[in-house]
Amino acid sequence: MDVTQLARRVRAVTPARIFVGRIGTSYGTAQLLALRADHAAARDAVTANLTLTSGPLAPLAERYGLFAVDSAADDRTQYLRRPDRGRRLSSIARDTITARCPHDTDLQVVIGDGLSAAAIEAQVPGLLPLLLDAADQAGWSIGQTFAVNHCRVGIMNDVGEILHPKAVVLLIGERPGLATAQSMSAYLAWRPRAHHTDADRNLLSNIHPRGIAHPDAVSRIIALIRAMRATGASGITLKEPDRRGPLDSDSVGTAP
Amino acid sequence: MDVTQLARRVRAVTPARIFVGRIGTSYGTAQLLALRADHAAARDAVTANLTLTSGPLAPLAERYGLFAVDSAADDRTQYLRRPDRGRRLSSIARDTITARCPHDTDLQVVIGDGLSAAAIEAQVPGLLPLLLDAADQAGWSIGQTFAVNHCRVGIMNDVGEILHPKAVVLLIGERPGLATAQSMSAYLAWRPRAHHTDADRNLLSNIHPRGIAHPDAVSRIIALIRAMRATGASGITLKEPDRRGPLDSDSVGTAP
Amino acid sequence: MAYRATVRGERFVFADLREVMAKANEEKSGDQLAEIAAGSARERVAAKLALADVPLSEIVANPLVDDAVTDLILASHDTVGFQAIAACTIGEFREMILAPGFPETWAAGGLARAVTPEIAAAVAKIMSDRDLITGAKPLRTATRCRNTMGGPGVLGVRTQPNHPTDDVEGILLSAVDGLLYGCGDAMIGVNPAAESVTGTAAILRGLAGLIDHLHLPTQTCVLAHLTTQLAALDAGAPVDLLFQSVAGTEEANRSFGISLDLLAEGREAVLAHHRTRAGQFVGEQVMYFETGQGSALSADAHHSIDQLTVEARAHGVARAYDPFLVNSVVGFIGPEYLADARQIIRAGLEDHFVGKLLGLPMGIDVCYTNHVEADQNTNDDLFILLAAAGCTFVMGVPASDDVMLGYQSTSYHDAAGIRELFGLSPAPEFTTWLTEKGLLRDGRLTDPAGQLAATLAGGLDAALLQATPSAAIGTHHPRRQPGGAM
Amino acid sequence: MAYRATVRGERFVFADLREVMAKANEEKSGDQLAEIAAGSARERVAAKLALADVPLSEIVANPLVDDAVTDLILASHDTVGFQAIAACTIGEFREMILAPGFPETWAAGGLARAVTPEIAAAVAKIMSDRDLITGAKPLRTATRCRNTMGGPGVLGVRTQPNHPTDDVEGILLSAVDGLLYGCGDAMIGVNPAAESVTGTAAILRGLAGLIDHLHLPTQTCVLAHLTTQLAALDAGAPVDLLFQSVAGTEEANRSFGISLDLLAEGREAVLAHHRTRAGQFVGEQVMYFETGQGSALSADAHHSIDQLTVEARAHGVARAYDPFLVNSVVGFIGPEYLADARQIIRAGLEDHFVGKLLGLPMGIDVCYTNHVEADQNTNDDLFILLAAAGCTFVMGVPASDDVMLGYQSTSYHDAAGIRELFGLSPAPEFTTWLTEKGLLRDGRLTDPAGQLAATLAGGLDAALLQATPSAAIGTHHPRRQPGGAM
Ligand code: B12
Ligand code: B12
Repeated sequence: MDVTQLARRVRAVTPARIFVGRIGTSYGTAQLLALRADHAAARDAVTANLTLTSGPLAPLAERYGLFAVDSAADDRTQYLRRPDRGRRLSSIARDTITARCPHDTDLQVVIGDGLSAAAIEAQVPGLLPLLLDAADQAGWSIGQTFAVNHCRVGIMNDVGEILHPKAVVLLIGERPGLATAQSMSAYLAWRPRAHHTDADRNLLSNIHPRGIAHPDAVSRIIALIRAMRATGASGITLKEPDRRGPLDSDSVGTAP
Repeated sequence: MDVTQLARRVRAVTPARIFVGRIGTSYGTAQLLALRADHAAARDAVTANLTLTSGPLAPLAERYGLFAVDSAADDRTQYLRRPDRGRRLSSIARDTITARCPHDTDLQVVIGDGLSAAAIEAQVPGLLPLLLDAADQAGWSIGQTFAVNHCRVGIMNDVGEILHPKAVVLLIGERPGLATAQSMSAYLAWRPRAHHTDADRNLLSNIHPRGIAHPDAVSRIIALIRAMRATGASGITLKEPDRRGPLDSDSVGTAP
Repeated sequence: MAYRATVRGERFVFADLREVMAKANEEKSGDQLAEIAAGSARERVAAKLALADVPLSEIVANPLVDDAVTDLILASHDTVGFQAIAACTIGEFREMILAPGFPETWAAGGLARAVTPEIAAAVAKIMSDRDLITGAKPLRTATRCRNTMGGPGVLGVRTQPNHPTDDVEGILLSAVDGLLYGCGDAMIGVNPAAESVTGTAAILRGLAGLIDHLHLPTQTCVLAHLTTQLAALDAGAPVDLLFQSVAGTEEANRSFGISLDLLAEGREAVLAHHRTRAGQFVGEQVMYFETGQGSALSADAHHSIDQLTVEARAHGVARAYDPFLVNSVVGFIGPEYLADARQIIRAGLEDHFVGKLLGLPMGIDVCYTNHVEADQNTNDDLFILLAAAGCTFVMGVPASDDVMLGYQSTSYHDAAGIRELFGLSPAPEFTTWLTEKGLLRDGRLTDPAGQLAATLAGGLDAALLQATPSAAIGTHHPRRQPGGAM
Repeated sequence: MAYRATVRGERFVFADLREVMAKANEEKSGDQLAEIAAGSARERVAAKLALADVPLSEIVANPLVDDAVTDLILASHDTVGFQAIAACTIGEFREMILAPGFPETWAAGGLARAVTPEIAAAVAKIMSDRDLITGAKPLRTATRCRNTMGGPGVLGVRTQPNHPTDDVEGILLSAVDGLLYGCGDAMIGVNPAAESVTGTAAILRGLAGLIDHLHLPTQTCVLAHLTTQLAALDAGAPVDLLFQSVAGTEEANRSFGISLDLLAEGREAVLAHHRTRAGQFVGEQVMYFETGQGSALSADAHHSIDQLTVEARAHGVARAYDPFLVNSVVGFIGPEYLADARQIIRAGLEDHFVGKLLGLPMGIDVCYTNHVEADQNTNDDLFILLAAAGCTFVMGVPASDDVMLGYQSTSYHDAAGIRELFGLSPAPEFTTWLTEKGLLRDGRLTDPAGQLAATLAGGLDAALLQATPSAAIGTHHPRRQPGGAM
């Protein structure tokens, strides 16, 4: 196997830019400019806003009655510099979800633009129906899914305080990279409330075409929820269950 | 003479920060922080606005009927990024000076904030009366002095086009340095008009307490005007006359 | 106690040490977010002037917060060695550091342990960029695990061959690519996308396989949560370096899911484990820590202490566990803490200097995210400044683009290029290996022959078998399995 | 001819070479002021992509403006040597420059003269900061006047002992202070505040006196307008180096009060003058030029050409007169051309690379004004980057603060510190002098003994007499006279 064969092997298994060659110790011109082009695209992704009324999320919004509320951040620029605001719901948002969402459900799903609305537009249409179906099959009561503009992970605490669901799943756009701006995470928390920190949360990251596929992501989310239900806790003490381990749906069945 | 004696000699002859010592190759802490403090002060000077109605220029404004007009720059921020606007009078300014200033005079003096209104406030009260008196004694007709906010050197062309004076003297604030933010220049041009460049101008710089003193500055400005009147030109071809040379007032008398 | 200073006739008063420390900082968006930053350039200078006059003893006597991290810092403070500098003011201490002879005193007398994190932060605040660079350069700390880092003329490189699904083959291929650029001597360290014990174990085994089969004199690390790594260790996976992100307050560490006790226990466990692998290690430094300005504030656990000072305290935490390497991931989080190229560069130089002064084997992940006002030229600049400052190690990420973490660091190319530019080498053991393999000649990369690729690929396949022994008999090629959870 | 490129599906069209050149630039406020900058990051990348595909021959065949500077560039173009690279695209030429072996080819074949300013600018536009630094470092051009600049391991320093009233004593004292830091080997060069022939002559004589009495192996310069210097020369003043600010278009040079003929005449006059001072010079390079992005636009004489390209053309002008040194005063004018630290750093690296590729003895005045978003840390950073890039010389200004020109540059301290940091030396003749005088030992500054100060001061007094012979008999101490006009 020579270096060219190695390079071929590479492209099949990783999106990383490896075996790209070098000129002295510099990139070739094409490689250098490709990185610049990808950087320009990634920067655009950061400033894009989430839309439910048109584009890829519109049919989904229609089907699941999705609606959008705002965090306490006024706009994209403020959002980037004031994460504290992105972690709180605006007071209108609090009223809206209080009124429009069932309380005390087994599962509340929230969609947050995070740092990439493009990730949400690319992943949620495929993933959300699978997730809601699986939860339904597990026999859990499911809240009204909604979206939060200018959203940070910490928003889960406000959602927990207001709606008192057992499990919250937040589907949120990760910061865009050069390889993809379409990577989404699912953050999970068991009975989130004020003063919960990241130590009380779990997550699945890199949900995108070259990362975790939707069916796989959904079964892992469901497995994590099962584990949370079984232990009554989320966060650092809960490791992602081994797929062949005792918490897998196959072995534990549909309840808890 | 040792290094300490050298250092004493220094302070008498130059404001430069020499013989300040070193720690390794670094400044002592006091020296380093003094530079920082001076930098903070210099930055403040850049953003300050010129005022005729109060402060050190008010008595002068009263005495000479000074008034202020604007360049085409909207504000300080725009002024810094758009020198092209600082070189043009606003249309209101054009109307104002057309109406309020005598045309076709021998000498038109203009005051411009330039990059340091503080320099104008510090130098103009001392210098302007001396200058106008000297011009008067030379028997020249003198225009109505006025000030331009957000002013660049190139404004002289507009003044020339509108008022047709023979000589224009622009007293303008130089960019502030660390040693002083009070340094002013006098730019001179003979019959300035559109498309005049710096090659058609002369100047005297560093008018401030540790630079050129006011009486000296005034006699050099007057000598330059005489030279312009004698040659019918300003700019690169005109070197500043030697103080003992043939163009000095002593030897050439009061005319031209 | 209040602090005062006058700048050109204007008087400024600062209520306490915490305030004067915060306001003396260079401009940082994070301090502004925390509402503790100076309001003007004049106030900033005034705070620097006031801070310059504070004696070191006063800083030690007035902890900024009362928590377990402060206790640890004070407990590990060399109060005897401190006597030599206690009466200095911060301004004088800056001069002492920059004067000829200091590096020798520092090295000989072990002065590092007499310096507390807060002192190191304070002196950094009144230093220029050149001070930070000149001051840091001669302060070198050598450490040993499977090879030796920190020696003179050495610029180490940690490769970071991450993969979005933790696919072991993808990871190993990226690591092998790094080897061709002379990178990986500081460590081959993988951030896993999934927080799974089996996934972590699989990566650990795969990396160990690579090292075994290529006889690589370097160490590996999987940057899962410490508890996950320990679980993998319990499950039989080989752990060279135990990783953890640490922060500068007890509360921030709690939000990271750790305590100081947990760090100590983890270290003991790995030391014990290393004893079972006798002959593989040249030293007993087994910990790897990452830090970075802003993480405490991000967890709302900064107690109104400025981010440079909290970062120094994180270094203080790291120091207590005798680390092999410490890494400030300087532009990793985003514009809320470091807004742009200028702030990132300044923070990188500060963190490096502070770490070095404290005696840490300090490296910097020179990096930025795509939501900040910076670009790869920022990285080029900071990398070169750090090379001039004698940085212990930097990162090597394929073409700078981390495909899992979503940010840009320095690349294999960059690392190789800067080593050539400055005449720096990999760790000595690694340099020998590279030279033997024909990858390095007279300090320059060679164009590797085809034979070599075959060797590398052979090592890779063998390593893959070691990662997932079942793959050797199963029909599934490992990469077809979802990496993290396999 | 239109140029096109597609970025992630979006098509961009550029009307002509001038547009594609402008839009391929990194962000600069000056290009925005000129309304020729790219409108978005995507458009900028597209322009870079399009430019990378343009053959060098096409750039030479399509001058951006029809003027005397273009004529000069084309007339001095080595069209034979150019054949070796004419068919390359800009992207390929970048790779050629960065590939091993290029520096040798460049030096051996004299490739510099085959490269036009526009080609050098174009390739700089598609380079990263690291490319600009790595690319420039091995391209060295040695020049000679009263000593030798540009040799290996040499970082020269021009001292700039300016004074607000051109007081000769103040100037000489500042110059002497520089000597204590090993600075002044590149030149002792004074910007006069007044444009007076007698004042210029007095400074020239004072500086020459210092050199005579201290036996200093360096050259002097008074940066009045070229016509003023020539008048002083006619009046009997000694001129080592003839200075002039030059710009990249005929029209901008006209606004500077010069023409290309005037430069040629001036050079001939100084060469003739040097022949009357036989034995004092080791070479025939007698010109010193300053440039800087933005000056053509400032004179509204840029013809919608971007400022990096116009700057390269200014280098082209300088090259035609076989200069001893060329200096880009990179952050000198203000935020209208380079808005902040990031833009200044980038421009400094560009100008240095372009000058070096063109074969110039290129130095950089690393500087900023107080109306720009930068500070002394910006200077520290850029200085260190340039030292890594092998910059020919930098400035030495007392404590960085030019008390006449109102801006901050690099200081004597900085220069001495960076030389130590990188192990660089002054010009060889100057190093010998410093060593003999006991100012330098093993490449480090010493603490000079009192005796030395006496020597220096003695040289200073003698030099003062030489500056203004009348002062020796008159009652006025020279410093009591208004400097510029005396
Ligand atoms: C940025 C980041 C961080 C930052 C977070 C600070 C901040 N303000 O953003 C820092 C450096 C502090 C960090 C630390 C850690 N991280 Co982290 N981090 C990321 C990263 C690169 C991007 C996250 C993102 O885009 N968020 C989206 C925006 C919109 O969210 P946000 O509200 O602005 O920021 C919040 C999240 O980023 C969250 N977060 C970040 N990391 C982690 C990790 C865990 C376990 C949790 C629950 C939350 C969490 O914290 C922020 C504040 O609430 C991801 C990789 C990825 N591709 O997603 C890894 C990632 C999420 N982190 C991970 C890990 C393992 C950690 C650590 C546990 C490492 C360690 N051993 O200590 C620590 C501790 C985390 C904790 N409990 O606080 C893993 C998680 C694996 C998993 N599936 O559980 C990931 C997927 C990849 C990795 N290996 O680093 N991280
Ligand atoms: C900035 C500056 C420049 C910049 C101007 C570009 C710009 N947009 O600002 C550049 C680098 C191009 C420059 C060039 C030269 N300058 Co100059 N410059 C200065 C400096 C440092 C500050 C000026 C300032 O604060 N202006 C105030 C603001 C508000 O004005 P502005 O409208 O924004 O800018 C205009 C003026 O700066 C003017 N200007 C700048 N230099 C000169 C020189 C002359 C002779 C004239 C008429 C106008 C002029 O040009 C700008 C555009 O119109 C002064 C020193 C000082 N302390 O003042 C020296 C100074 C004015 N320059 C001087 C000289 C000698 C020159 C040169 C002739 C040098 C040379 N040998 O080529 C050239 C050519 C000038 C020309 N004819 O165009 C001398 C003038 C001596 C005198 N009494 O006549 C000074 C005093 C000091 C010095 N030695 O450099 N300069």
